[in-house]
Amino acid sequence: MKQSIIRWAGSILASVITLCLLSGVSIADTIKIGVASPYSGDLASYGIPAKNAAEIAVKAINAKGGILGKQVELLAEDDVCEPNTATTVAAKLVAAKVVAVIGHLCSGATEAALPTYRDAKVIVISPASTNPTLTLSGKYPNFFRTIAHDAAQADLQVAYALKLGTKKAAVIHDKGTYGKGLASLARDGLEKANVEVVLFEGITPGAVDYSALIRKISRAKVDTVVFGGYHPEASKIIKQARQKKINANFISGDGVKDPSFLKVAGKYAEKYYASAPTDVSQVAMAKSVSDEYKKVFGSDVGTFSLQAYAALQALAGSIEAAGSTNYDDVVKAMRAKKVNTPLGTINFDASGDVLGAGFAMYQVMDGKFVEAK
Amino acid sequence: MAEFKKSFIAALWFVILTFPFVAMKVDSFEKVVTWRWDNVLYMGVGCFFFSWLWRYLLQRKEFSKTEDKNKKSLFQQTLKDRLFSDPKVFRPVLIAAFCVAVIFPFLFSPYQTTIMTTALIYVVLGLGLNIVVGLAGLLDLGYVAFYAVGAYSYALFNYYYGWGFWSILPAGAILAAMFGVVLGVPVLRLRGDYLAIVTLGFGEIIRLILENWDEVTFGPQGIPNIPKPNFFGLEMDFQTTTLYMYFVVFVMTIFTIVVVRRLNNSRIGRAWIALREDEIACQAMGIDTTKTKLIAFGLGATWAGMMGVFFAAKNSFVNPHSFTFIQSAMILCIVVLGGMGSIVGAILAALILVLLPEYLRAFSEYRMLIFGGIMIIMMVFRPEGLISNVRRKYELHGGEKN
Amino acid sequence: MDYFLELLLGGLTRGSIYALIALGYTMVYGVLGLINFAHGEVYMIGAFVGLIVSGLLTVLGWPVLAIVAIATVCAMVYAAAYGFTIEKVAYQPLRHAPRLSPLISAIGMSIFLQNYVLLAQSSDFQAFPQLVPDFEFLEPYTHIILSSELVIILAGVVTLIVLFLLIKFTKIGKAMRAISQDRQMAMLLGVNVDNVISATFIIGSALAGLGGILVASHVGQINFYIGFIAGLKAFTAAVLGGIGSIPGAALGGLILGWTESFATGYVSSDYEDVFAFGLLVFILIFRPAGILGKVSSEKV
Amino acid sequence: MQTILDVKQLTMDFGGLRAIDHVDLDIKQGEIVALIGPNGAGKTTFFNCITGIYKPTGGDVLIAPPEKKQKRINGKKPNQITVAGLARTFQNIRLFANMTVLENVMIGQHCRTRTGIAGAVFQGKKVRAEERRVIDYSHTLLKKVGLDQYVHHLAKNLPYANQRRLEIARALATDPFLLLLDEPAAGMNPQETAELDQFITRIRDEENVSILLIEHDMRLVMSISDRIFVVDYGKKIAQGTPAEIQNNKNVIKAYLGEDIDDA
Amino acid sequence: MMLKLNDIHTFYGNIQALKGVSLEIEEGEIITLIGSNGAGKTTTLMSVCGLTPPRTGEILFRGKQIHALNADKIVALGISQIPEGRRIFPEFTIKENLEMGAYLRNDKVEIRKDLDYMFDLFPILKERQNQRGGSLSGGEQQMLAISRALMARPTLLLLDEPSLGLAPIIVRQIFDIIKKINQEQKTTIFLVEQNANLALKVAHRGYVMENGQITLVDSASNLLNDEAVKKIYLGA
Repeated sequence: MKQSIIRWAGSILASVITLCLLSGVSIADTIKIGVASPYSGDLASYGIPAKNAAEIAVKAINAKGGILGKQVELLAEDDVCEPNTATTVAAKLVAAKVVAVIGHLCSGATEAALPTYRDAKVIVISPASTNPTLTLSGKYPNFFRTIAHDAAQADLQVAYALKLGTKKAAVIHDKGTYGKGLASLARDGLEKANVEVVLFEGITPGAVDYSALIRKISRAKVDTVVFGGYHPEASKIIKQARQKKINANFISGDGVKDPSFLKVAGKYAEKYYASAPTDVSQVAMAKSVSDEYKKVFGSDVGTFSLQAYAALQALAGSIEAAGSTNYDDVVKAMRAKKVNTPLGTINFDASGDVLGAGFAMYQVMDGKFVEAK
Repeated sequence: MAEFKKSFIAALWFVILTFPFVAMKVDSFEKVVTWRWDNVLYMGVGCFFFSWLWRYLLQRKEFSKTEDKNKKSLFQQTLKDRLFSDPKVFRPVLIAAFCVAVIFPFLFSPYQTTIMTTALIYVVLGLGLNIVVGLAGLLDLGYVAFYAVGAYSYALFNYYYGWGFWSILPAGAILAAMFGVVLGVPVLRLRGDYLAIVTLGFGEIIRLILENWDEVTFGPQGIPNIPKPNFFGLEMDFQTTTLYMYFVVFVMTIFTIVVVRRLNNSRIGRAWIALREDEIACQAMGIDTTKTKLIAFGLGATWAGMMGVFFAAKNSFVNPHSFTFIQSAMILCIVVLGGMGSIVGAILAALILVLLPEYLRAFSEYRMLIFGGIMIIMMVFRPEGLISNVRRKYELHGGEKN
Repeated sequence: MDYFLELLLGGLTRGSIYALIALGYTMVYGVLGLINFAHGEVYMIGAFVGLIVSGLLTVLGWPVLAIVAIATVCAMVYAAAYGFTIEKVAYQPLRHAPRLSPLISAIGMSIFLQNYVLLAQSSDFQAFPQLVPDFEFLEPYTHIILSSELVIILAGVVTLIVLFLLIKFTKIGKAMRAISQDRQMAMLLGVNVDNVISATFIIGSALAGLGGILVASHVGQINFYIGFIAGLKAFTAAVLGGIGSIPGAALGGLILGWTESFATGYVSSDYEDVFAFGLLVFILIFRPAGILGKVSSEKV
Repeated sequence: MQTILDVKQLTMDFGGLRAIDHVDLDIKQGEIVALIGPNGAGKTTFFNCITGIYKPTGGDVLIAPPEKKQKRINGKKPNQITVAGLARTFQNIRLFANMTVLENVMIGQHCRTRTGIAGAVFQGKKVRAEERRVIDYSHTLLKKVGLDQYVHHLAKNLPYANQRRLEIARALATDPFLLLLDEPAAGMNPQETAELDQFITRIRDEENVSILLIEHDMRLVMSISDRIFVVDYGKKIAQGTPAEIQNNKNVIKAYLGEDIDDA
Repeated sequence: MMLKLNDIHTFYGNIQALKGVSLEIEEGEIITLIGSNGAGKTTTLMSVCGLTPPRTGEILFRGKQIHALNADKIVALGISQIPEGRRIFPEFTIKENLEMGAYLRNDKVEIRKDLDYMFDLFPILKERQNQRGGSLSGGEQQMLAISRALMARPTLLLLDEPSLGLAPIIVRQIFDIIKKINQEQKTTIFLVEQNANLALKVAHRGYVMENGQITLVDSASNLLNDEAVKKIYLGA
C-alpha cells in the first residue's frame, strides 16, 4: 500500500514536470492571446460561450493569414470566477508570455487579476466586466472593455423608468457583483429623480422559488421593478410575477437580454424591458458570427459571445495598426484605431471604455427583443 | 470469462444510466432533439474497461489487507516508522524538502510560484483545521468563515485606517480567534453531525453579512487595491513580488508546522486527542472539555485568520465570493485525505488538492470531472487517508532508575 | 391577513420541496449514519431526465397527459437508479472506513455529477416545459396559489403519508428502522443489510427525482447547478427536524420554508438565509438533536 | 477514621421515574466499600450522580479529602469532581483507544499540570521539566500495575484484562483520594478475578486511596469489601459487613438467590 | 452432525482472531465454549453467523457448506444468535422486537402462535409488550433477546455470554430457561460463557479456547473435574 502511494506520487510528479516543461516550450512565432473566464462552477454558462466565440474569431483571423503574418494561438484558462483562481490564471498567462488577455468575466476576478497583468504589461480586454471603477479609477492603463460600464446602463434604465411615468419603484438584485452594482446605481438614479424606491432587496440565485418576494412586490403596488442580475433569475421572477397578476413594468440590464430568457420565460417575458449593448443582430458581421457559432457549437451565441469576438478583433486590428506587439504601441493603437467588429466600429477612450458601442433599451414584443421607442 | 461478463453488465448498466444525458440533447421549445450516438459508444467502451480496472483494484485492496500483516513486520512497518520517527532518516528528508522549497521559485516560472503560494496557503489552512477536526474531533464545515474574517480585517482596517500588512497579521489572527471562541461557546456542546451543520450555518451567515452590509464591506463589489506587504519600502516588479509573497507564506508555513507539531505533542494536544477518542472519559480524567474545545476552535480559527490576511494581500482584492461553502469542503478534504491528525498527511493532501486541478488544466473542461472522480477513488482505495497519524513515543529514561 | 396567508402558502410550497428532498437525506442518515452530500445532485438528475424525456415525447407528438406521466415516472426511476449506483460506487466500499471518509467521497461524487451533466448537457439554463396545466378552478385565486404550487404541496403530503405507512408497517420499513438502531443485530436476525440500504437509496432518490421534476416544472428552467442550493437547504431542513426522523424532515422542511418566506415578507430577502441558518443554530442550541430528533444520551 | 465521602438522602429522577430514592452511603478513609444490587437497581446511576455525569435531583454529596474541610459537590461538573479528588473507571472500558498506553496515563495527569498554549509552543525549561515529570510518574505507575512492557502499544491492542488495569492506572494518575470502580471484574475469568482482588487491595494500601466499587462477582465482593451496601429499585435495602449481607433475608430474596455458589 | 467447523481462520482487518478452530455439535446437544476474554469465543460465533466470515477453512451445517453465505442466508437455514449484550432494539416496542425475530418468516398464523408461546414463557414480556425495548432492565432484556431469537424457530441457537452483567438470581433463571428450551423444543444450543461453572453444569460437552485455538475438548462433567480448568476457569 505504502509503496503504491509512493509510486503514485512519483507518477504525478513526473507528469507535473512534463507539463511544466511542455508549458515552457512554445511554438515560435505565434501571437499568444489568453482567454480567461469560468468554465466550471455556477457561472460556466457565461464563460463557455465567451471562450467559444473567441475561438471562432481566432479561426477566422488565422484563416486570413493571422496578425502581422503570424498565427494566433489561444490559451483558454478557467478562472471559476474566483479572485484567487483568477490571480493564478493571470500568473500562468503572464508566464506563457501572452500579448493580451480576453477576460475575465466577473468584475471580481478581473479586479483581482488586473494588477498582475499591469505589472507584466499585458493588455486585458474584458467582454463582460461592467463595474465602473475598473476603468474610472484610472489604476489600470492596460484595461479595456468592449461593453459599456454599468453607470451608463443605469442612467438609461432610470431615464426609461421616468419615461414610463414611474412614481414608486422596487429595485431587486441578485446579490452578485454585477447585479447589485447595477441595481445600486439605478436606485441612486431613481432617488435623485424623486422616485420613491420602496424596496431594495437581494434574492439568492438558485433558490427554489421567489414567491415571498413576489408577494412583497405585489403588496407594495409599485409602477416599476428594476432587477439587477442575470436572466435565469429574471425569468423566474417575471414568470411568477405575471402569474400572480403583477402588472408593473420590469426593467433589467444586459444580463437579461439573452435568447434563453425568451425561451425560458416564454409568454411571460412579454413587455419586459432590458437595456443592452446596441442590437447588432441585423448587422451583417454579427449575423455571420452567430451563424458560424451555431454551426460549430450547435447552440445560439451566449450573452457575452459577441463582445468576446469583438474584443479579439479590436485587439487584432490594433496590433496590425501598431505594426508590432509592443505593449505601448498596441495600447496607443487601441485608443486611436477604429476597428470594424460585430458590435459596430469601435475604439476605446482614455480610461479604456468602449466608444461606438453604446446601450439601448429593448423590450420583448411577440417573443423577440425589439428596440423600445 | 466471468470477469468479462461482469464488466459487460457494468458497462451496459452505465450506458443505460447515462443514455438520456450523453445521447440526447433536447430543446423542448424549438422541438429539436439532437442525437449523439457516438457518445454512447465511448461511454460503453470506457465503462467496460473502467469497471474491469475498478474490480481489479478492489480485489487488490482486499488482498493487501491479508498480506499486510505478514509484510508489515518485516519491511513496511519499518520503512514507515523510520521515515517518521527515526531522526536519521527523517532529518535529511526534512532538510531536502526544505531546500527544494527554498530554491523552488528560482527554478520555476512565476506561475509555478503563484500556485505553490496558493498551495502553501492551503497547507496552513489544512493544518489549522487539522487541529479542530483531526485532533479534537470536532467536525467543522464553516472553517472558511474565519478565513473571511482574516481577509476582511486586513481589507477593512487598511481601507478605513490605513493599517499595514504586518500590523494586521497578528490582529487578524487574534480577531479570528475571538470569533472562533465567541461562536464556539453556544455550539460546542453539540455532537458530530449537528456541530457540522451549525458551523456550516455560521460560515454562511458570515458570508451573507459580508454580502449584505454594503455600508461597511461594500457588499459583493468587494474591496480592491489592497496593498501587498512592503519590504522596507522597496518598489518591486511582478516577478519580485511573486517571489516575495512566496517566501512570506513559506515562513508562515514553517512557523505553523513548528507550532502545530509542538502543540500536538504537548499536554494540550494530548487532551484534544483524548477528547476525540472519548469525550466522557476525557471529562472524567479532570479535563475541562468545554475549555479544551474552545482552545481547539480558537486556535484553528487563528490560522485561518492569519491566512485570510495573507490571502487578501496576495490577491489585493477580497469579495464574499471567495468564502463559500465549497472552500470549507476543500479544506476539510485536505484534512481527511491527508489522514486525520497527521501533519505530513495534511501537507501532502493540500499539495495534491491544489496542484491537481492546476495541472489538470491540460484537460480543460474535464478538469473538475476528473477532480471529483479522483476524490472518490482516493477515498475508496485509501479511506484512512494518505498517512495515518503515528503517536509519538516518549523517551523514558527517568523510570528506569527505580 | 391576505398577505399573511399568501406568505404562509408560499412558505408551504417551498417547505414541501425542501421536505421532499430532505426525506432522502434523513432516510440515508437513518440507516447509514451518513450525510449523502450527492443527494442534491440526484434531484438535479431527476429534473434533467424529466426535461429530456418530456422534450423527446413532445417532439414525437405524444398527448400531454402521457408526457406528464411518463416524464415523472422516468425522472423517478432514473433518480433511483443513480441513487442506487452512487451508493454502490462511492459508499459501499467505505462501509468500514473512518466516519469522515464517506463524507469526502460524497463531496467528490457531487462535484463529479455536476460536471458530468455540465459536459453532457451544456452549462446553459434550459427552459423546462410547464408540465402541470393551469387548473381552471384555481383561476380566481392565482394571486394566492398557482396550480403548480398546489401540486407540489399535494405531492409532498401524499409522499409523506405513503412513506410514513411504508416505514411503519411494511417489512422493509421495519428492517430500515432496525438497521438504524443496530445494524449487526439486524443482520443476525436475517435482514440483508445491503439490500435494505439499496432500497433506502432507491426510495430516497426517487423522491428527490420527483421533487426535481416538480420544481423544474414550477420554476421553468434548470441547469447542472440547481442541486447544490436545494440540497444544502434540504439538508438543513433535515437536521432542523432531527436527522433520521421522517416526520422530522417534513417538519424541518416546512419550518425552514416558512422562516424564509416570512423573513422575506416581513423583513428583507437580503437576510432570508441568515434567518434560516440563524433559526437552525437557535433551535439546535435548545434541542441539540433537532425538533423531533431523539437526544441519544450515551450510556455510561 | 475520618469519613471522606458522605452521601445523604441522594435522589435522582428521570422524568417520572425515580432511579435513586433517598440513599445514604458513607466511606471512611482507607475502606473498600462495595455497592451491589440487581440490574437496573440504580448502581451505575448512583455512580454517575457522585461523579457529576448526572445532576442529582435531591440530597447531598459531601466529600472530605484528607486534611481538608468537608465540601458539597453535587451539581459540579465531572472534571471538577475529578480535580477535587474522585476518580472513576467505567463499566464498558473507555480508554483512549488510539493513544499509547503511556499517553493514556499521562492524560490522567492533565488536571495536575499547568502547561498552557504558550508554554507548549515555546517549550521553556519549566514546561520541559513538567513534561519529564509527567512521563516519569506515568511510567512508574505503569510499572506498579504491571503494564510497563506495553508502554508504547496502542491502548486498543491490549488484552482485555490489561485494559481494565490500564483504566485503573489512568484513574490513579489523577491523584485521587477515592477511587470508584464500576464492575472491574466484568468479563474476567476466575483466575484474573483473583488477581484483581489482590491488585485492588494493594492499590488501596500503596496509593493510599479508598475504594468504592460496583460488582456482580460475589466472590470478589465478599473477599475484599470492608462494608457492603445493597440497593434494589433505587432504595437501600441493606448495609453491613460481608458476613451480615450474606445472611440478610432481604438481600437473598432480591439479589443473591438461595444458592450463591454458582454465581 | 449438526454443525461442524473445520480448521477456520478468521481475521479482523489485520489481526488474526481464530487460528484454526475445529469443533462439532450433534443434534440436540448443548455444548459450551469457555475461555478468557479475547480468546476468540465471540469471533467463533460471528464466523458461524457469517458476520466475520472465515478467510480459510470450512463451516458445515448439516453437511452443507455455509461459510461463504451471507448472514441472512445463514439465519434462513435455522441458525440464530443471541449476541453478547442482548442488543435489544431500544426504539422498538417489545412486540416489535419479537416480530423482528420472525423477520424471515411469512406464516402469519404460526408467528402469532409463537408470540403467544413466548408470552407464556415470559409473562413479564406480555405485560409490557407495548413498552419500548430500551426501558427494560438487564434481566428482562435477556429474556426478550432469547425469545426474539426463538421467534425465528431456529434449530441451532448460539448464545453469547447470557449471564454477563446480571444479578445472580437472574442468571439462574436464564440458565433454567436455556435447559428448558433444549429439552422442550429440541433446539441444539451452542453456549459461549464466561461463567464456566454454570455453563458446564447445563452443557453436555465443552470446549476450552485460548488465543484463538481450541485447547481442550471433553464432556462437561470431565471438564468440571479437570485440574487445569478448575484452576483457571472455575476459580477453585
